[in-house]
Amino acid sequence: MKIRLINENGLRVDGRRPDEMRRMRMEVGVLEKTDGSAYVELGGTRIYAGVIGPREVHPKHLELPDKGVINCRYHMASFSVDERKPLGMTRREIELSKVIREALETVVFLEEFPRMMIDIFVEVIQADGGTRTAGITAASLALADAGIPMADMIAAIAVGKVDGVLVLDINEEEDKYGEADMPVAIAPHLNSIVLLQLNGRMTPEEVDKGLEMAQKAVQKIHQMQIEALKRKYRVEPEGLET
Amino acid sequence: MKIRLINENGLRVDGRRPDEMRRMRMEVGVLEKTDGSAYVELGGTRIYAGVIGPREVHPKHLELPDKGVINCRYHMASFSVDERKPLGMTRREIELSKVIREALETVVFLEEFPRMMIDIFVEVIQADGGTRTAGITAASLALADAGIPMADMIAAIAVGKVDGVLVLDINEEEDKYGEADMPVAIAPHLNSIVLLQLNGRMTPEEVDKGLEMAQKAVQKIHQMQIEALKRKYRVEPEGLET
Amino acid sequence: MKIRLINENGLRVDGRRPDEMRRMRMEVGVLEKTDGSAYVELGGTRIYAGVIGPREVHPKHLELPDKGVINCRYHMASFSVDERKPLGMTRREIELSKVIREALETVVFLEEFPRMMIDIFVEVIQADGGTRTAGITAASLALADAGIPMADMIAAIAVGKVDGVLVLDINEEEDKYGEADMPVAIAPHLNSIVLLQLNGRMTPEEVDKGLEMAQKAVQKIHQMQIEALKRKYRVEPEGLET
Amino acid sequence: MSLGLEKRGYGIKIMKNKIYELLKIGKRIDEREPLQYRKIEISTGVVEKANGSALVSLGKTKILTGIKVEVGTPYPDRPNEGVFTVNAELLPLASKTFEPGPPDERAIELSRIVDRVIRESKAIEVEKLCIVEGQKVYMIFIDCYVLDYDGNYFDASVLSAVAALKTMTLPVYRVVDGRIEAVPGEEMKLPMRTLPVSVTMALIRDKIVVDPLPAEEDVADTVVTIGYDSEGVLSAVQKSSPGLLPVNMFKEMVKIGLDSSAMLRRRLLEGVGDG
Amino acid sequence: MSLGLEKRGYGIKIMKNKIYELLKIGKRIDEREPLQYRKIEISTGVVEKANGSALVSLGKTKILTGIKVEVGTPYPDRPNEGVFTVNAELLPLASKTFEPGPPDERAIELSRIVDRVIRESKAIEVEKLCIVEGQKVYMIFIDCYVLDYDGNYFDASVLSAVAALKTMTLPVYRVVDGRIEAVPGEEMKLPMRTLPVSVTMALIRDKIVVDPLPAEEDVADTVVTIGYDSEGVLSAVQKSSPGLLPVNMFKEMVKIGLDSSAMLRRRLLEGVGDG
Amino acid sequence: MSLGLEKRGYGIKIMKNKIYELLKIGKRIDEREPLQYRKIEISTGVVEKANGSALVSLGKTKILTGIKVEVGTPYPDRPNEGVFTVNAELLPLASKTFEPGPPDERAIELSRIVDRVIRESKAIEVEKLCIVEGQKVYMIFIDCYVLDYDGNYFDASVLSAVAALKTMTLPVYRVVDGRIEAVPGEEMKLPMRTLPVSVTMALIRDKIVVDPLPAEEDVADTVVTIGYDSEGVLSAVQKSSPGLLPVNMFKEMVKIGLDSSAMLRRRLLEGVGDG
Repeated sequence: MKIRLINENGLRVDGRRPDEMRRMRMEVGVLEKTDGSAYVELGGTRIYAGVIGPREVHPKHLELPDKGVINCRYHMASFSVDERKPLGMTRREIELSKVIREALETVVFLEEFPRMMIDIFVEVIQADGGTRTAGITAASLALADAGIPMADMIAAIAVGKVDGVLVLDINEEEDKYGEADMPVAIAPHLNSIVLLQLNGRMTPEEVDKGLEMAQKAVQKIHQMQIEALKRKYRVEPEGLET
Repeated sequence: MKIRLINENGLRVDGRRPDEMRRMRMEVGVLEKTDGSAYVELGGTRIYAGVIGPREVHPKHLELPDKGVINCRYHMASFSVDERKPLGMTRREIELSKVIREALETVVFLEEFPRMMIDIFVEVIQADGGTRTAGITAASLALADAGIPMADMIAAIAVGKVDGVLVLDINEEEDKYGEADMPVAIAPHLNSIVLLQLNGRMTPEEVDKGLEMAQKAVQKIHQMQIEALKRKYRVEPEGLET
Repeated sequence: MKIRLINENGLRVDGRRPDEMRRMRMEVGVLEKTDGSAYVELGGTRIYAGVIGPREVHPKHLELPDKGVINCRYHMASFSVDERKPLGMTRREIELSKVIREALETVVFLEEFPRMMIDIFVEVIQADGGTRTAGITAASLALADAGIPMADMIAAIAVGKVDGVLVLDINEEEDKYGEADMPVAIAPHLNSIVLLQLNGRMTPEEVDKGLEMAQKAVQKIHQMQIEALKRKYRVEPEGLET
Repeated sequence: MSLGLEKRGYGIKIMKNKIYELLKIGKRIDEREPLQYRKIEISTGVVEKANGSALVSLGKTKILTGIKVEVGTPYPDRPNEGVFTVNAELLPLASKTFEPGPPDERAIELSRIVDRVIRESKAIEVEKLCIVEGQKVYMIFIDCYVLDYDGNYFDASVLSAVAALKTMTLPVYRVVDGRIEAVPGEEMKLPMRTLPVSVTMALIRDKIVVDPLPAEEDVADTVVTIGYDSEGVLSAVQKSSPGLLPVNMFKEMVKIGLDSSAMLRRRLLEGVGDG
Repeated sequence: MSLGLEKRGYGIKIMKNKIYELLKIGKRIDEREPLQYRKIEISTGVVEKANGSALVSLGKTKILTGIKVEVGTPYPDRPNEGVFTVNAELLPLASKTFEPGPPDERAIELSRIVDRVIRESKAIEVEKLCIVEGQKVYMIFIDCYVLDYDGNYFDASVLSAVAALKTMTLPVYRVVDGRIEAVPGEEMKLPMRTLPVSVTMALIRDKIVVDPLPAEEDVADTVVTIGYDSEGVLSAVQKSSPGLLPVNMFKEMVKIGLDSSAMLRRRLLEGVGDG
Repeated sequence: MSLGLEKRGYGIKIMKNKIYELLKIGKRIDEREPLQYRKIEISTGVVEKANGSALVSLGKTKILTGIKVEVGTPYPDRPNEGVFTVNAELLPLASKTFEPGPPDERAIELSRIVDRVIRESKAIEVEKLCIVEGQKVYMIFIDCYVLDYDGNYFDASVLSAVAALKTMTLPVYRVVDGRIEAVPGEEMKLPMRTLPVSVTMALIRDKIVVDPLPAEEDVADTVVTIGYDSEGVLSAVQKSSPGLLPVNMFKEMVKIGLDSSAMLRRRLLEGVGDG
């Protein structure tokens, strides 16, 4: 663990300050055949999310009489990571599919879709840290794009600890050689966490401080989400921007 | 095959006489969430059995209009054997699930459960020879504990041949280095075999003699089963024993 | 690629002329429990085909209200090839199952079997080149034997290119060391291709010429198919031949 | 999970009475006597690409076994023994009750019974199948395919596997510069100690029949398979069906099986050209 | 695919009101106080064939962990570190909601949480588990089986796994002529840095309870598991259920969990005979 | 098992008539001419973690191919040749007809066609991908993901795979003390002989269209894909749908495909920056 992640000027391996996010780019409606979709880029992390539904539940016996069900698959392309990921779902992908589903399920008004199913597909094209949080941010946009009624639009970011310093939005190198990674998804208007995990060592105080960093960042990301949706749905005033 | 399994005094590796069983311990009602359960210890072999049902058949298309179906799974913990057993069901476990199911199916009054299913789970926590027979003995107790009507309560034991001598209740070392292993399950009141296998070389006469040894032992085991059930269901006279 | 596949006399490794087929043997009704079956031998290639159905669709949700469905499995015995084939279906077998199914589906009058299923099983006992084409020839016979109404009876053969020469009915050695393998299945009365693949390099002119070779051969094979069916269904005039 | 799904309704009871009435006068539904096998046909060497192969018909039941030989590493606790494995598949064209897909419990039971009959009788001299101790041994893959199923795949599969073993050839290897290579043109037979066979019997009330038909299995109280080596020593037993088996009936089966096993071994020897 | 199927109908709402009314007066449906764990029982060395084992009861929830040690190759980027893996299975006899078959997402989540609590706290000194650098290291397989499920398999599994680790023994190896061999009669304890435990809490409206029962989980707004090492540093967090978790409630949980973790660690030390 | 489930009811017949009537006057439902491809866009180097990558749009169909390079052992019968494999996945967000799970027969067929077009044209000079004969060779994993499906994933996948191959870089290895190591800072291009492309055509009665839309495939008599190398030699053919293909129509397709293949190769060269 000789790799230095914070230099003498307090800057990170990619030159960021501890509380600085990487460049984030969002676009809504990027896929043709889904009912809603989004693309999110966060530094080197690149993710497509697509939503299909509400549609009939398949297989039939899984349908619920009084509310809809959500299916979620978080999946990484084989070449998205440094060492080729084997085809098929790894245990990590299965766990992340569960926690991402649970986060989104929290805000979707499932009671409005009795006997229906909503599929959410998160495809990681390149993984450079923060894939689950960027994936949730993208999936949330895709749900909005699909017109699924939600109590709030979730945004998410990871906080980490590297060389003893709390940092926002850790990249893969920081995740690999750092001390902790804490992905957080928040429903901003409800001021509540909907996904929370921690891998690594953090004191209770650091967790508190990290959450505050995440809360602030999530406000910004949420704003970006709204912009991205507006870009798609805005009535263009005479041929301006795309 | 230089390991000597019978010493100059005619005693076995663990000091037993050829026709001597290992210490056997049984307890009924050991699990909380099954409809019937039992724990059986036979020397180093330790087994839990649980019964769930009768309940609706799942998946639906397997139900039979005129009788119930029995599902059975014999499964070993990864650490129950000397060399770690890989996760998932081995071919051996699949075969044993079949013969154990068939043994139990023979005595359960399936006609009383049309369109219903009974699940029997046998979990081997430690394997020291005789797991399938101890498993049947446990499963039979669990069925009785679940109140499933049966024509008889099955008891089972293995007979083996080591250093040319017929022995009762072989342990793992005897199974590994001995000449034959013959597991037998018997419905004692019907004086009939319900499970019978042989792995290894035995003459017809030895098979006959082995069966007689098994029959005798099964009577004792059956008695222990009844005691175990009584212990659970006895109305305790003023706070004596557990 | 130093192996010479065409000798100085223009003959092939097994002594055949370029446009010469190997010995082909067909027999109809070779299996007891199918509704139709056939055995085809082509040089060292040996294949059983069996048809079961029309019968109810299983699982139910796959049934179509207005026509039947065809299931097809092309499968090789583990010992049918030089290097033992692992158990289970390889990707090659899955692809060939698809193209064989599509070839046969083309001629079966599926509209006559609404809500029904026809299973076609092609079992390769020994593979010496041309297994998919011999398999289709056999499956077609089995369908006829099962009395399934068809627009035409398909026959098939492979054409190849070895040492720059177009050859009919390539064997395994030619397939392995040659330049191209082009399996072709034809509905002879409809003068149409129903299966066509090419692996290897051929110019457009060679493809044309190869197709002509295949068309000629298919006529012969079709004739053999009719003979094979006649042998089975002929009313024997006073105890002649089998 | 093992799931019991045998359907035993009224039709079965009527059939059972009919079959039993016939048995009381020593007859069976296909005209055989109770202790008579169906016609056995054995062809060996039917798949040239295999190191050994045999197609066996037992009445309308037909089994094809092929054997492939590879060179592999021995088990650490048996450094100078060759390795063999048995696999069985119930091809879906053999019976409308067989389904494509991974082997179900019936196929696994079949493969394990064939394995046990061969392994426990020590038929294959595995200690002669070592090439370099601890490093290179022969690996023998015995694969049985049920091509046509009309009852009793157990005995037919054992016959087919043993016929293929008995007639197979193995390449001969030598060690050259620390690497093994096949000696061109040299082959050897598989060293075998005994010719095991199995005898499958159905108990129908108090009557025993050998080589049961599916209809007989359907009505049988139970079905038992017993493996015997050339000396009449048992190497395997499997009660392969639910039902009560009175101890004395099983003892009777051991005797009947012994007689049948001698007949089967004679047929096997004829079939492999050693009879 | 992860599929959400929780059923939350009217019955749940009535139950939630009932549970919440009790909580307002500091009571729970099983008479416990909100921050009280159920009775904990720890037995170690229950499976002699395992290198370590522990049976832990947490109320009626029962987990058996067994550990097996093998020798294997290290990861290329960690040539002098031993390797460990955690697996968890929800045995179908533990609950009517568990099904036989490959681990579902709940079992995978459980195994990954147990793994994380142990791994991220650096509890196992993996750098002391190297035998020959880059070639031979200890491989430790930690397998947790849920034998009886009455809620909170997280904390019970962590207790069970850590108790098994703390009491396990490893063979000692030496290198002889370039090959490794076990030193007869010698064994060593697993080198450990800390004893991690996890605390699982349910949020029911504005009330937090530890060690929730299934009925409490059913009505909970959400459920969170937090892992702590001996110094009170967090090593893992998992929100393992849908629902809103207000940030201040989570901060409260971190404090409550810290207290409970100390109690759990004391119980663990007693259970492994070091208390 | 391959299961045929195409539904061809009255709706299809009406649609077919409509499409055919348009074709008779040289028009298609999306305004294209019969032998005209949709708009092609090629971006390479889109995934930096991959050794090569390309995102190709063909109309609304979008394929992302990424290539990873590893070092592995050659096949025994090709000791000095590198190895490559092609895999294709139909992502469930690309179409409502795709399902998550292991590749179905369509995905397998797609990957095998892409493989065949590349392999049989000898596009990759595998004999230049050997590092140490018989021991170490380059292993190239070509993985195609269908991100958006609006017909003709065959040609788009081939374009995407070949664009990724053409623009990829491989680490350079040297042998140091009997072990191989990457030469820092050095990279090489993949040695290629030709740029294969495929042309997919649908036959609708007596009319042929290239690059069919899903609606055109639905009504087509059959669909054929043909692979061509830079010299116009065919390297692969696949009739990938049921239906009758008159021999003369196929001969026509070979010619049409040859023309289209030249156009596609030009677009490919432009797309990879060599045009």
